[in-house]
Amino acid sequence: GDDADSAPADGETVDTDALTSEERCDANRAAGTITYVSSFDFAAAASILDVIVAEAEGYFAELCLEVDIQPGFAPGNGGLVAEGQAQFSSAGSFGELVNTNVQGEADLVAIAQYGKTSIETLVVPADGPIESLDDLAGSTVGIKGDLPYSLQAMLGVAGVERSGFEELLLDGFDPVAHLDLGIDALPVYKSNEPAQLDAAGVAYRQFDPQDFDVPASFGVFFTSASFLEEHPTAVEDFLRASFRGFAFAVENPEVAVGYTFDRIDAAGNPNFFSDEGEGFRWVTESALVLETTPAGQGPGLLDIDALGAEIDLLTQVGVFESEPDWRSMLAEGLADGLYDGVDVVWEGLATESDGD
Amino acid sequence: MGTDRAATVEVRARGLGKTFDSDGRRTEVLAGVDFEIEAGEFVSLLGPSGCGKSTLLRLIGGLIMPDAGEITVAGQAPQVGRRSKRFGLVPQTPALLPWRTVRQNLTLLPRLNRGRGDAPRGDAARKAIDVDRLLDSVGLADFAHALPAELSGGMQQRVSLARAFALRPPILLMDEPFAALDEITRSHMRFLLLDLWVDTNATVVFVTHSIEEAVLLSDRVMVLTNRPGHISADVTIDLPRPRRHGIEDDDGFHRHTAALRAALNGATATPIS
Amino acid sequence: MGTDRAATVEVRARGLGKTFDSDGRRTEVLAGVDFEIEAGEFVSLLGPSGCGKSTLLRLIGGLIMPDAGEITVAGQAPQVGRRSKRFGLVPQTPALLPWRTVRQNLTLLPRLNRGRGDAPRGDAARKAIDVDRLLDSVGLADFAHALPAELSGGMQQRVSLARAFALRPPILLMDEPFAALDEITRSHMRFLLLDLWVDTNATVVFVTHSIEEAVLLSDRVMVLTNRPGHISADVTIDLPRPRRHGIEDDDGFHRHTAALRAALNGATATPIS
Amino acid sequence: MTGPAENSLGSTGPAASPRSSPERKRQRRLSSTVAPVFGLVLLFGGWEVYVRLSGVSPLTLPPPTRIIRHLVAEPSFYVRNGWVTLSEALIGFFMALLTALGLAIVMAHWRFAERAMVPVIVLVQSTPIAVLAPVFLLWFGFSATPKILVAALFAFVPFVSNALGGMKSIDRHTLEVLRSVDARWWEILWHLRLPHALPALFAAARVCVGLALVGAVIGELYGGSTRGLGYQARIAQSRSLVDQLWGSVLALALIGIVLTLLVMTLERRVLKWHTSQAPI
Amino acid sequence: MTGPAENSLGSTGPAASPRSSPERKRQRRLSSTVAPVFGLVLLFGGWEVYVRLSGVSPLTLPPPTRIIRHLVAEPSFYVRNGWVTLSEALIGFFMALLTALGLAIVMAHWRFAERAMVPVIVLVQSTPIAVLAPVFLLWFGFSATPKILVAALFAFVPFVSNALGGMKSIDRHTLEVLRSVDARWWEILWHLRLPHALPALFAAARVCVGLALVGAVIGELYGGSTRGLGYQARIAQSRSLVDQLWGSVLALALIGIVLTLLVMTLERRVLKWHTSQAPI
Ligand SMILES: Nc1ncnc2c1ncn2[C@@H]1O[C@H](COP(=O)(O)OP(=O)(O)OP(=O)(O)O)[C@@H](O)[C@H]1O
Ligand SMILES: Nc1ncnc2c1ncn2[C@@H]1O[C@H](COP(=O)(O)OP(=O)(O)OP(=O)(O)O)[C@@H](O)[C@H]1O
Ligand SMILES: [Mg+2]
Ligand SMILES: [Mg+2]
Repeated sequence: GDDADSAPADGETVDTDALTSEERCDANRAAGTITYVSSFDFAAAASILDVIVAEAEGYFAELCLEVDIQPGFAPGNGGLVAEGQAQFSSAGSFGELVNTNVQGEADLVAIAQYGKTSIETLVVPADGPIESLDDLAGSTVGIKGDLPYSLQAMLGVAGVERSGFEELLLDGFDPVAHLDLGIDALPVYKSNEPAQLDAAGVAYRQFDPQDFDVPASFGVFFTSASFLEEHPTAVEDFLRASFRGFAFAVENPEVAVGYTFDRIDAAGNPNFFSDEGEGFRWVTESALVLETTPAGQGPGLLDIDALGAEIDLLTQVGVFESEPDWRSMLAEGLADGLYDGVDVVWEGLATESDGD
Repeated sequence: MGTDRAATVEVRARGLGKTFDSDGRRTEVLAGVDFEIEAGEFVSLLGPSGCGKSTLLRLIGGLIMPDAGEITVAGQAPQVGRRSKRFGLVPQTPALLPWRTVRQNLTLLPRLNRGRGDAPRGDAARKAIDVDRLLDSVGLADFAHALPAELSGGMQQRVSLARAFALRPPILLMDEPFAALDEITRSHMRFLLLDLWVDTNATVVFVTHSIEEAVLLSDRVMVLTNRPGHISADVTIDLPRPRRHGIEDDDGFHRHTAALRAALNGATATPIS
Repeated sequence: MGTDRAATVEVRARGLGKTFDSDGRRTEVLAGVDFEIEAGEFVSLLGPSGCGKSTLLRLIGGLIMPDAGEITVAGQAPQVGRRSKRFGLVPQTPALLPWRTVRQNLTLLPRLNRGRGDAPRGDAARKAIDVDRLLDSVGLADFAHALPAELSGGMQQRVSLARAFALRPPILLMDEPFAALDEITRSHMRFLLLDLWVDTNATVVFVTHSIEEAVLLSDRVMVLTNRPGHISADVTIDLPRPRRHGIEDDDGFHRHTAALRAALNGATATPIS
Repeated sequence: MTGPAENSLGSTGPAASPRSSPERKRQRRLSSTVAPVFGLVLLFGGWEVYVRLSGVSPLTLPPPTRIIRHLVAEPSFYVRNGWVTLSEALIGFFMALLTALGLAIVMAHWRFAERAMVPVIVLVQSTPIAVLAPVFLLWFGFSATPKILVAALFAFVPFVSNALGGMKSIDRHTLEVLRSVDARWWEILWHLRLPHALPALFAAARVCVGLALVGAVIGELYGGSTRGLGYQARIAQSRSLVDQLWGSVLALALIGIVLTLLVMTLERRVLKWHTSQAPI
Repeated sequence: MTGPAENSLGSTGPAASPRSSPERKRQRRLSSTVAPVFGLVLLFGGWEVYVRLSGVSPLTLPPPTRIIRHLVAEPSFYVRNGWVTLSEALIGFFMALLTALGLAIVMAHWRFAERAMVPVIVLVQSTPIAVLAPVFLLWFGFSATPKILVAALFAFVPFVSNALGGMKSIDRHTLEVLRSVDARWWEILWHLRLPHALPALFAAARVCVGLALVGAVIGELYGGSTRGLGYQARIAQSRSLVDQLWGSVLALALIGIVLTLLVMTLERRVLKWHTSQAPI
């Protein structure tokens, strides 16, 4: 069904004239106010910052989209999109999205994917007892709700039983304080906590799923199948604008990160998005995204095989009881036409870069 | 008063009984109580403490249900009497609303459930009540704006009385209304009550512990015996009306008090050792 | 009673005054009250409703502070008297603890603050009180295990009386203790009180509205006038003791009641129009 | 049944015929067992029917039968985690009760203390403990202590407030009788103020049982827990485990109901003398 | 000052000399202004001294002066966000009050309804709303509604419980006087039950002001908001902004104090007649 849906859409988007056509504009307007709910506040992260930039730079408006950006914190975003309270959001990994569909009987579809590796890594204190993953047995691992799927997969690959250690629910993002509490291992975002630990001078070791060749993803945009069916052009153009926002943010990191300042009403903390903080986050994430994007391809396109491998491995290590029908949970080919090579297909942009 | 006017019986009790159950202890308070009270009659209830006088008053007012027998007011259930606004109640404690001033306590009852006011005496009469004069007549003119907590016990009792008087009800149910009053105030209130009684032609059921008071005021005095209470004596007081100061020295007065005292002595035989 | 025994004055008031302020309205209740009560004396307080009798009793018991003048009990502040367990109080309402049975209400007070029991009558006497006999004597033997809410008004009043009696206190402060009782029960309670008085040689300050009761019981009757209250008459009752049934027919009895009635008439001149 | 008054007062109805005690008693017994069941059946029935008719997704609202099925299928899971949360809540509840009683006693006797403590208590109460739960973790570590403290903080203020109100609104004459025999303040407290405050304290207890549970859950949600229904609910949230999320919620609610019914039973026994217990 | 009783009862002290009214009044006025300040000064002073002496890190506990300095430096931030949370809490508070009153009225009059609703109310109360807040977001979206509802749910049960208790424990004789003139149930409600329940309702209100604030904050914690002190505290938490975290907490506490003092002032005016207000 997805192929049938995306094929004609494909044809439309190739025709750059149609981008500004009254018809397409009306179709986008018909989607009404589109709510995008972020996965972690207004962070300078892939699949968040690009949307903020697209809004700030007026890309959405150019495409006749009215986008309302809401900060989210929760894994409940899948529910919000499935229930129509929001139209777009992003998941920490494709596995998360599939899980929401399986557990919550939802109809979410992945439409884009920035990261084609794991954003998470497992940090242990350098002077701690954990030297290899096997040492985790009998230890205490801090979690923020759940152990990220890429780490679960890594543990599975390493043959470490999850029931062998205790999972301690933690809140907040202060790894220094958390490690101080005597936590043996802490799942963290490569783009956040390591910098904080470095700044605090805490020595640590990492277990990176990348090193275990774990197929993983991050920054996975999704919408609901029903919204995609009703407003295919709006979905495409939302992605188009976001991809362009991503490109802008790669070119102009300071300006882009600055847009998040405007979003956040922070009391007396004008510099709290410091280079060590949000700046580091964006630099790290965009680098990871660009590193893992195949040469000659624009960032954000789905890598179907890798996603399949991710789900296969998760099924293998027991996250899913049986292999889910993951293919029905992504919009194959939907975003392919949004790039012309590595450039986002955009009326003005396309001609500009052509001119260059 | 006229035994030939059987049609005007206002309150009638037949085989009335009431028992309280609490925690396994049963108290049979009233049993086999029979009586009739005619319209316009002034009847006093005498009886030892705890014999069931207040209970009987509650039964007449339809405030509790009997366990046996039947009670009617104007031929119907007491609840119907309540609905036609027949009752004015002076309970054994002042029972004032502590958050309302004296004046506000007085003016409340006549305003309640006015839609149902199908009482014999119309609303007009009730509205005509001059609260200030009433307050003055119970000696509380200066305390119209005081709260109940700022009044002495006797003053609260007078507010409770004035509240019932303000209703000018067809039936006045009064439970030891003058107990907390000094002799002079009490005498004053008695004549205020008699005036109202004559004025409105009301039926009065009056619980008291004072034999003199019962004789002074009543057409008839009923004596309740101790538990289970029933009516052991029913004495018609044939003293002439109006009864004014000095009647206490009357021979008939003494005869009646003596008779009642004797009846009461019988009634109280058991409780105090 | 002996004017030569000046040393045994138990309660003395000098220029006593009390004013209540509430919301801008000032009520001067007592002003310039002077009196002495000797140890072992039985003094009644008569006065119109709201004149300040309960207030005066509270002052004697040290339960409120005067605004003017001075009050002493056994030569010291009433608080000191309280501390040496001199008082037994019967307030104007029964004031029972609703969560305690009748029996438990009776046994509570003697157990309170026993460490301070430096009262003239020792603990031994107090312990000797036979609660069951006391209950029996106030006619509540059957209700030892009832809760106050299950009692009639008069029965509650009797519990309150028995509670004070159980203390056998040197000074009994009683505020209209018999108001809610029928005549026979009341008469019984009066003699119970007199027995206790003789037995314990107590001083009694007794507020009542009954002139007869005051004369029947007291050595002396003080009449309080209306607001601001002060003592307008102080009548010594020189009837012989013991006073038993029949004394009401005595000539002296009538002389006293007549005198007090006249004094009260003067005292009550103003309040009721 | 034309209006509520007809039922409660038992005697305003048009029927003038006296109802006999045994008949009324039977009715009362009936309503005391049938009514609570009726209320719950109505709630859960309506919920089930709504879910089935509206076809709403389980993420939004699963049907109660599905939740109950999960509860029944995993008894040991719920018992184990429920016990953790229950014990935290109970300890917090009693800590709050004792502290509140102590404070209220001081405040009832000493107006200066009352006035000085009111703003402090309000401060404690208005402090968004949910936000501070991670800070609690810094202070108290992973132990049960922070959860117990949050539970106690939630339950604390209703106890203080009601205890204080109940202890202060005593009958003047009764107080005077006790003072007339020079009862010491603690005797007045024990024999008059505390019993008089009991109805208000029970009202607070009914409320605080639930609040203590909520507090324990919040303590688990935000700080250093490895067990408990709050922990499991949070885990379930992260993994979109609808059954486990709602199962935990329902298990907590059931614990709350059982505890509250216990409080109410105790209340009925202890407060026999109180008018609110009268069969009006 | 050998014991609390000496102070409150004002007359048990050894001094037998009568104190005059004006003197006592002056004392009372003094204690009513000095005492609350005293309490707060003691709290904050102790806190400041502790932090300075122990050298504890600001992440664990910043000194109050630092928090206050931040509050003063950023007034518009706190006013803007405070207003959002305040309005959510207030709407929730009044929603809870009205619903609770309505329910309590039905329950006070109709024993069957009381018995049927008690378990449902307990269920509502024991439900860990904090856990369900994300679900509320699913139901009600990104509006203020879910926050208001969470606030209302937190404030609801104390109101019901106290309203019911207050309305049921009325004086028997007074009820009989009203019934003797056939007062309808709503007249008895208006003239007797409600005024009689006012002290308990005010006690509940004092508690619920804080609970509604806590509820609004929990509602804001779960996203769907871009304003409000709860949101800002959460942001501050996840980014280790110590000043903003504690500034928000303190601002919330201050709002709670002001609201509670308002309730208490109203209470003193409305409940002049009540013994708990008597200058014992
Ligand atoms: N707390 C108070 N506030 C204001 N006024 C009060 C207060 N207590 C008593 N009073 C006033 O003091 C006066 C005397 O009251 P008190 O109770 O002493 O009278 P009493 O002589 O005992 O009357 P009664 O025989 O009716 O009991 C009354 O006018 C009353 O209004
Ligand atoms: N709610 C109740 N529960 C149990 N027993 C009760 C209840 N109400 C009244 N009684 C009992 O009923 C009897 C009569 O009470 P009632 O109040 O009618 O007496 P009374 O004649 O008015 O006495 P008094 O002159 O003392 O007021 C008493 O023995 C009392 O114990
Ligand atoms: Mg009676
Ligand atoms: Mg008096």
